[in-house]
Amino acid sequence: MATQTVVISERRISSLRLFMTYMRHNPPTLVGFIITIAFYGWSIIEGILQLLGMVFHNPAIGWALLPYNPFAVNYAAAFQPPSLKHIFGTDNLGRDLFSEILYGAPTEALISILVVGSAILIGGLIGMISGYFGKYVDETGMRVTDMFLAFPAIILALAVEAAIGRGAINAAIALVVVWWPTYARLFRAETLRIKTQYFVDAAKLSGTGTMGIIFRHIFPNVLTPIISYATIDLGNVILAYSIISFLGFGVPPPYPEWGRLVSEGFQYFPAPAWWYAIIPGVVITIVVIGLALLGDGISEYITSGGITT
Amino acid sequence: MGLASFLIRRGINMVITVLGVIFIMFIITHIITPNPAVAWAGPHPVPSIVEAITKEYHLNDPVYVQFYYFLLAVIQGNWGEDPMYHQPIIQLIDTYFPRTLELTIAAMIVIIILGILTGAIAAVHKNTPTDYTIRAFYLVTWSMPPFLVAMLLQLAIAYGLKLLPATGLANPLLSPPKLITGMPTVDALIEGDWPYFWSSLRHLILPATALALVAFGIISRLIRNSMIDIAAKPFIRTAIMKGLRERDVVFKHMLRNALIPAITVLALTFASLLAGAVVIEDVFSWTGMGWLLTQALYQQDYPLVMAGTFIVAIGVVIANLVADILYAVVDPRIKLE
Amino acid sequence: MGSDVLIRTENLVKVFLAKNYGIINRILREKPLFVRAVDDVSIEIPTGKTTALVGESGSGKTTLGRLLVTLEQPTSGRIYFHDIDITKARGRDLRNIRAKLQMVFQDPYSSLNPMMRIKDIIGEPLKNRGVRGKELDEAVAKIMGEVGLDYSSLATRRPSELSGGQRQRVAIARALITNPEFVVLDEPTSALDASTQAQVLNLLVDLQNRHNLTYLLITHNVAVAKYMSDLIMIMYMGKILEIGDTGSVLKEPLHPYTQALIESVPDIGKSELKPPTGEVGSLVNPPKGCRFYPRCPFRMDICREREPPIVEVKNGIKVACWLYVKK
Amino acid sequence: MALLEVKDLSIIYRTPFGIVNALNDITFNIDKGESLTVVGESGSGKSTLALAIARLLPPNAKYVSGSIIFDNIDLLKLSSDEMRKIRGTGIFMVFQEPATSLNPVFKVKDQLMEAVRIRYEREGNIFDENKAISEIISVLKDVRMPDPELIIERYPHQLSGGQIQRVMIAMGLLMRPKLFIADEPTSALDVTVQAQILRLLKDLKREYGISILFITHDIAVASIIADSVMVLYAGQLMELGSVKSVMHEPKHPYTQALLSSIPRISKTEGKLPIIGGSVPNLLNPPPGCRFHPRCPFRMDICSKAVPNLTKVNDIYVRCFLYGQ
Repeated sequence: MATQTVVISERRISSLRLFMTYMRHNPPTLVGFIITIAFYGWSIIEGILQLLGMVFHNPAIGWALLPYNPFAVNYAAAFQPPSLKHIFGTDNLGRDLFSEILYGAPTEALISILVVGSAILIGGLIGMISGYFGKYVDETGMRVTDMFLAFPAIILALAVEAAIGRGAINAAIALVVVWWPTYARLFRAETLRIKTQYFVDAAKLSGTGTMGIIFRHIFPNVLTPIISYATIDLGNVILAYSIISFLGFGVPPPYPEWGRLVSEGFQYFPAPAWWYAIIPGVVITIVVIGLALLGDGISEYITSGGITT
Repeated sequence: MGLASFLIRRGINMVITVLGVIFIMFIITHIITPNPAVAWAGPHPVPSIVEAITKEYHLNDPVYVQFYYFLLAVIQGNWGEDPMYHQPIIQLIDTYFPRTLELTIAAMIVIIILGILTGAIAAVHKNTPTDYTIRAFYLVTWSMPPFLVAMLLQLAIAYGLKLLPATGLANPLLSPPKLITGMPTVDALIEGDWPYFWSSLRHLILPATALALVAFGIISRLIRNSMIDIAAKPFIRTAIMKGLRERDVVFKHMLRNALIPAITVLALTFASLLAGAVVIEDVFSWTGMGWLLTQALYQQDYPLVMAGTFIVAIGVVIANLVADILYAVVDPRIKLE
Repeated sequence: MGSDVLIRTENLVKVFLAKNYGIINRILREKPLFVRAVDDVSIEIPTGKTTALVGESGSGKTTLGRLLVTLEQPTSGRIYFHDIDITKARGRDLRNIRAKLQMVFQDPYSSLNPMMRIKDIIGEPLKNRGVRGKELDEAVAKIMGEVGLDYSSLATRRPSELSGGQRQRVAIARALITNPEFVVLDEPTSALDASTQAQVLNLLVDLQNRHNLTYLLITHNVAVAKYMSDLIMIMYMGKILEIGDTGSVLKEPLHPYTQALIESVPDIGKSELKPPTGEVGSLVNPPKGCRFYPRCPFRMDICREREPPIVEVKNGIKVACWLYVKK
Repeated sequence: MALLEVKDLSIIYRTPFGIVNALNDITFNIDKGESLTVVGESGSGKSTLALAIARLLPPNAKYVSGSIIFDNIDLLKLSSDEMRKIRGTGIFMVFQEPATSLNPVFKVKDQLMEAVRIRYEREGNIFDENKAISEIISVLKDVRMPDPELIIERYPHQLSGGQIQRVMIAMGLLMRPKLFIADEPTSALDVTVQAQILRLLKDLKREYGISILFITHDIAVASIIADSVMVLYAGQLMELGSVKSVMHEPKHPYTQALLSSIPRISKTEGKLPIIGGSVPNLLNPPPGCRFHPRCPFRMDICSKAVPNLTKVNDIYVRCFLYGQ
């Protein structure tokens, strides 16, 4: 409607409350929100417990909340299919898969946040500078971005990891190397759009310096549309990392990493234990779906006028 | 501005990008193996061999000289001999890359058909059960790790229904045709080797489907959303106002416009398929480039990893070039600039 | 130069690149395509009055306005503010000058940062000059009162919660908080509804009287220019074609374009329009002689060959047209 | 005989934030060969009205009540396929944004040809491309398009806004509709080009005898183009009458205020009188007459009931000042 501007004035509701109301009418978004909160909420709790376990040299604190010790080998209980006792079944060494998956969650959560966060920082800075200053700065920035974009992401990440060594943090660094260019592109495109808005000119006339304009005026506005993409992208990182650990380049065993659980299970696939490989894979899928639903919901919420840019 | 000028411009851009790719790889190579001679000399390096390699590859020269030789080697397509396979690297790539290309192209065909079809259907039936089903389907497939998609396909079709083979390039009992293009089905077709053709085609279906399932959602969603966007454009109202049939409005006026953004994304998808093949090839034992690269990574065969990565990067750059040209052909607003 | 001139330009030129011209274009030795948005403009803007700059799209009126408030760098020519050359001002000088030169933009939706609160938007110019805390709040409250916005209910709101008219008031408040001398009003009411337009126009008149402001009113709406301005300048394809006091120019337009423009404006009770033929031409390859030549009903051979000089025709009205040049 | 009869038309939009009452009880007629101009500010429902007549409303809109009788057929009772056959040769519409009115990927020729082909099919004639081309060229000449032979080989982005609106009008002429709806066709154009298009429409109305429903936010434009004027405010029909009467003796306080508060090129007197307040939010419109919060003559009853449409002289007006 060109002429049907719906002004939602007179209502003063905080944006979070408004989003909650919005979710009530959008069940998929609500599902995504619940999955996301459950995943990151649990990861924080479990992550703190594991840290405490390290600090007090008592690893058992790490599995205090879990039904079983995820490291306890029990050959007698090997390859038990999902049942009430072991809802996700057991693995080749008789460990409870459910406990292993819960124990492995914090790594996935940490890496997704680290990678997306750093990519936003690095890509955001390069993208905003390219977009704001334009001309040769832009050309240089975008050429470099193109170079990184040309690499096959997973393979480059694996190569980088090979260069700096394995492990969760190194994997995160490796992923950031291939992850930032997308954000540079996104931030640049958004900056180009925001730059032409009159409030940037007004800020110049107000005597705001270049840094002030970039960080006070451009960054918050550029970030809004990127939030929904970043939410979905957390899931993409989890997928990419699952591939890395599936191929055996993640955190070394016995730490129960989701991708590696799948690849270990793959040795016993489809028999004698189809669930060993499938269930961790399904868990990854559910988390990624949750993030995608939430991200889509946020994007729809923003375009439907909840937040105006 | 003609096509020639456009191609020159793109060509220069491409050369700059490729040079950058080479530079980045050179840096990574140097971080991985400060003295590659030791690594390249094999698992048990003998000092004399190390010395010979050091000399051959100018490893004692300053870094920029080394870069020059590295560049020269890359441009000449001479990646040297692989330390693990004891074969020229270029020959290894020659054998393995076409197989990946075949897999990727097969997946690409599935993606284009499935993506455009489901996207258009979902857009026309926006907010109906049909739309929800299609969206739910691609939401699930793209949220799945590729190895899970692969395993579920194996479980259902190969192990459960026993319709298609689970792993391999073709029936190992058949002797493969002469290498012409390097792509098994194509070579068999050229040779007229029907048993091998059918066997390799049957082996191709599952990995190609797995690869396609992971990626088709991007196209489907893009087509759906851009068709919905376009449906709100005044020119669609104009078309409706003329009294055109809905079929003509959708397929003539909407789809044609929706395909424009899809082209760029298809190029990016092609790139991600090349990379995604790594996992799919692993699960299906499809001995292509991805499989070769994972093996090389396990064995710390970095020269091969670098060469492979480079080849895939070139593939990506070419795919983008093709997309740019297609884009200009489809959209009259872009005057090839 | 009379002391009543606040801003003066000399042969001001602004040329834009019609499209991106990068390294590769340079390597390929392509010729860059230029758009001459403002082409050799020399004007004087009198203190304490409203000068209207009227033109259609592509006339360069907005670019000229942006040049005057230092938002664009001229390609050549000079701008004098109080007889001081501000063309090359940089850094601290530029900041100080900008406090005196302000602009109200066309689109009240994109002229306010949607992520900021109203009081932060209005207070930003003062905050950048070191005003903080209570002093800042008081200044914001005072100016909000002046533009007819209620501080207590609106200060902490965000732009999306305001109507178009309210937003434009916020933009005016932000422009005036530094006590500027010169304000460029770029189509200040073109995005507003008919019933809010008069509110904003009258507010602008009030503020001008109270603060002794000098306005440059950029508009395509001749009726708004007539209501608001003392002086009028007609711009077409980067050139000023006619300057004079608003009443005389609109009553007896001299330049054929001004005549055609006025004959094109619809009005209540009018039932026939007499528009000129054709449309505004391309600024990439403007006609060599008079810019209006292709559409002019009175065109002569000389019009195609040479650009007409701008000459005074009668009591202060200057026209750039060969019809009025005495041979 | 009225060509178009709209009776008690009410339309709402369902939005995530509530129900928008876009149009309330709109009633009017357009006779054959007549032009009616709808004047309204943003949110008045004028564009909704145009889309409602063409049945092009978005899916979240709902016809609450009323009927739209076009050429003795109730459009709201037609199936979508029957409605399709009304569009084009029955009702044609030109839109506000010239930049996106034509499909960017097809040449002007192909888009005009499509229109001619549809008309030929409906008339039961065999489509002949050469004949169609010569018809297209001749109609483009009718809309005063310079170099029509060159123009038809171009893509829409190579045309100016004024040229596209001419092409759109030509498209309408090629389809020979009985009713021509123009939804702010000149708002995006320059003053001189707007004047050209207005003049063109006026000439064509005389030459072809078409009926025009013209929608605008600019009441001065109505003065040029209209036979009669309808004033909408916040979804309510406030005043309807011949252009002469409405412009010179407006009855409704809103029309009066609107006419006196716009700056005019032919008027010099002092300060403009203003209408206080702003256009109401249609999610939560004021009860009764929607103009009452801003009305200088408001009475108690104005906020309690909606006045009926009353005839005062030759003007229909919805205001309690005129009885009930």
